[in-house]
Amino acid sequence: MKKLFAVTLGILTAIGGFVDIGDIVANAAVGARYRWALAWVVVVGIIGIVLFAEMAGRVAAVSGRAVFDLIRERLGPRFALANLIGSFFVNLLTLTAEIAGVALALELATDVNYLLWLPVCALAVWLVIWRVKFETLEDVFGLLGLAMMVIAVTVWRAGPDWGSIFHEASHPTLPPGEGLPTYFYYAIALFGAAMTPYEVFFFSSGAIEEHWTRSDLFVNRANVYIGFPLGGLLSLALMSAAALFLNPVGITVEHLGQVALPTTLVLGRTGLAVLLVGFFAATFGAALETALSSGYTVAQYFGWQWGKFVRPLQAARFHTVVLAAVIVGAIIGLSSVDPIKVTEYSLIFSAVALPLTYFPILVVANDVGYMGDKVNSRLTNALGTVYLVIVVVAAAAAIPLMFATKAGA
Amino acid sequence: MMAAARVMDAALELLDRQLIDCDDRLAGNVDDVEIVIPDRWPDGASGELPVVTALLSGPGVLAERFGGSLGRGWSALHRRLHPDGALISIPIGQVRDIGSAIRLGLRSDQLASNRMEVWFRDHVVGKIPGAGHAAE
Amino acid sequence: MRLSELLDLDVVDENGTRAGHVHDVRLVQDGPVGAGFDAALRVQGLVIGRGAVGIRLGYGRTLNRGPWLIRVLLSARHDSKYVPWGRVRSIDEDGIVIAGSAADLEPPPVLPARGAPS
Amino acid sequence: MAVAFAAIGCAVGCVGSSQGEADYQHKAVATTEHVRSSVRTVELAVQTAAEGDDYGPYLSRVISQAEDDASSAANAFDTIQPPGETSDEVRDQVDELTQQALDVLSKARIAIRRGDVGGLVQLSSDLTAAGDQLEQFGESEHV
Repeated sequence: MKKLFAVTLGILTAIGGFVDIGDIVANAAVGARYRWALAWVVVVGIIGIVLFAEMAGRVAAVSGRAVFDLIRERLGPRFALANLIGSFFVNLLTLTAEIAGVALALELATDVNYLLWLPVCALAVWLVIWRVKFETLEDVFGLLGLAMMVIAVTVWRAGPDWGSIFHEASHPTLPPGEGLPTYFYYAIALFGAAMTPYEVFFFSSGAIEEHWTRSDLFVNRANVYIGFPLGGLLSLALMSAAALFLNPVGITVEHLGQVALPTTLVLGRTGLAVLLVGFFAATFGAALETALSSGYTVAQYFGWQWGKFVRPLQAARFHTVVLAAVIVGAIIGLSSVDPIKVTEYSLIFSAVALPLTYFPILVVANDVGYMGDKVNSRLTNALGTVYLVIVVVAAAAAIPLMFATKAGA
Repeated sequence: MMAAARVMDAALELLDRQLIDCDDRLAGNVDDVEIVIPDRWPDGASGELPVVTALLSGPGVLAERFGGSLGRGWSALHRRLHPDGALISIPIGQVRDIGSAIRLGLRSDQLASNRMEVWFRDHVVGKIPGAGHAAE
Repeated sequence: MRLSELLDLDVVDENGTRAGHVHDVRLVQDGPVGAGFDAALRVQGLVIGRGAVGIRLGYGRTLNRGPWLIRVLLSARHDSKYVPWGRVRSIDEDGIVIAGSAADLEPPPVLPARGAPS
Repeated sequence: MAVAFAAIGCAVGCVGSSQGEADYQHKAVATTEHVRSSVRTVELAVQTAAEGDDYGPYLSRVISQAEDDASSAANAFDTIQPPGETSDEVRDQVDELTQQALDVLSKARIAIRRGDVGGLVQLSSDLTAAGDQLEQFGESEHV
């Protein structure tokens, strides 16, 4: 019974934990611009993150080694250092976007400018990491993140013609006046939103924080196979709400406030209140995950003690990196950069950095020396190889497309 | 019963692996491996094999492995910070198990690679209230 | 000497024919595990070859049967050779000289698959 | 660091100097579509307000952000040098349309800040008209 509870909780937190500022912005922006013509990317992204996170979770549970630890073992210290610098930069960009996202959610609820909220949010993120137990923060923010479900309720209450949505999604066509490069640019942003490297750093390190062993592989599978796809449904709901309400009148999404308009129209002030709680929890949870991930990656590369399972004094270097990342993230956020633009760039750079983490995990998940009889099945390897190609193509195309389309302008 | 001899490849199974101390603390990585070739080799020591005497761990060791200008700069910086040149050498006799991580029979605070940890503990993290308490 | 100094050194045979470079150093441990490894870990020979990426990832040494595509792309297995320590004649910064001809080197014996550590 | 981001942002996003009539035309359409997006956003916000619930500061935020967006899009367009005399006509048209829109957006912002929901709802038809005109411009000039 207790085990069942743990699994349920894990699934719920996976749903709530999947969606972050990147998903919110990218799905709403794409829905408003392309309706359902990019819905297939969400499906491709979800299958990818399921595959990737399941391997990373299994490797962590069986070998007791988290992702970046293995990256250095398999790629050697030089290449792994280049990888670390790249991943750390992308992670910092994402952390900045998430902290700004928390501040933007509070701005909508209070009419106080987000720049005033930003330092408060950064401090709160750090305090929670400093003082709150790993399991507690995962449960609290995961469960609160479920408030985002109100987006799905919005779409359902709007009573759309499901048949024609399905038709549009399965027969994607370019809207008039739109070019193919921009379409693929947004495809990569959406893919980056679903398959973000920090999710895997966090998931695999989290497995070790929670002391997973071989007997927890069931929990791993339940979280990944049920939690992430349901989280993906939330992404599709965000896209659909924008497609139904913002696209017909020609609104392009530039602010978090616009993402909330459909829910406010359909469900009134209660809907808005629940959604703002969802925005807050999803971005705050992701800010915690990215802040911790910056510490995880650096500490795992050098072999330092890391994690919240020991007291901060026993993982001094790890906590120093986390603190520094939060401070730098807050400073970048406080400079006059547009937080929504930071989010979009973080998604593109996530796609660029993805192969660097995906490839080593795919290799180690096949290594009998680490995994014993828990190596990848043939099916996982077949899918894993297909995704290796997808991930590499997306990474190679991301930057050229960014310049060719002036970042989707 | 005599265990069968175990064969392993050093770069694959030792290099860059996580070290874990006797209190289950993470204690750095294997940054290099010390191999001692018999004195009179190759002429007078035909039957004797070289022996692995120690695992090496610490930023100075890692820097030397990097080579190139990055490695040289890093290791020069390291020598300035630690002029005693102490590199951390873990005698092979202190190794308890070689698996996905390498378990040691000693405590991490006996290792020189731990000095930076101590510095950050004393000067940064230790100054923040609540550092010594477990999270709630 | 350090392991990292051996890795990637060029290997030539007595005739001066290039045989590849050092991928790894094969160790044998004949003492019991648990009571410490005192003097029990010895160098048995060198694994040499040409490509370096796949070998570092564990391909070609039975540890990894990995996805077919990666295995084929990296195909480390085919050109890996094993030099028993007894054939090593000299080691310096410029490289390693081995006795006899490179042509008669055999592929490395496959490492036994072990279960995952508990 | 921030400078670096700003540089990336500018390298890929800034409206540069116009090259040729077609390019200018294209930017004119993009500007009106941008402003239209803001007008429609406020229209939806007003529609929500009309239902009478108290949304706290939310609607006021949405409206003032939309106004800011619209005015920065209009300003950015104004800084572009029209390449020839035929472009002057396009420029005048865009100016007139965006100015009209900005007027209504300001009125909406003033009303919501005062808590004057009645006044806000009265702007509804002006907003629709401004949005429609911007939309028509976009359709007529699209090449």
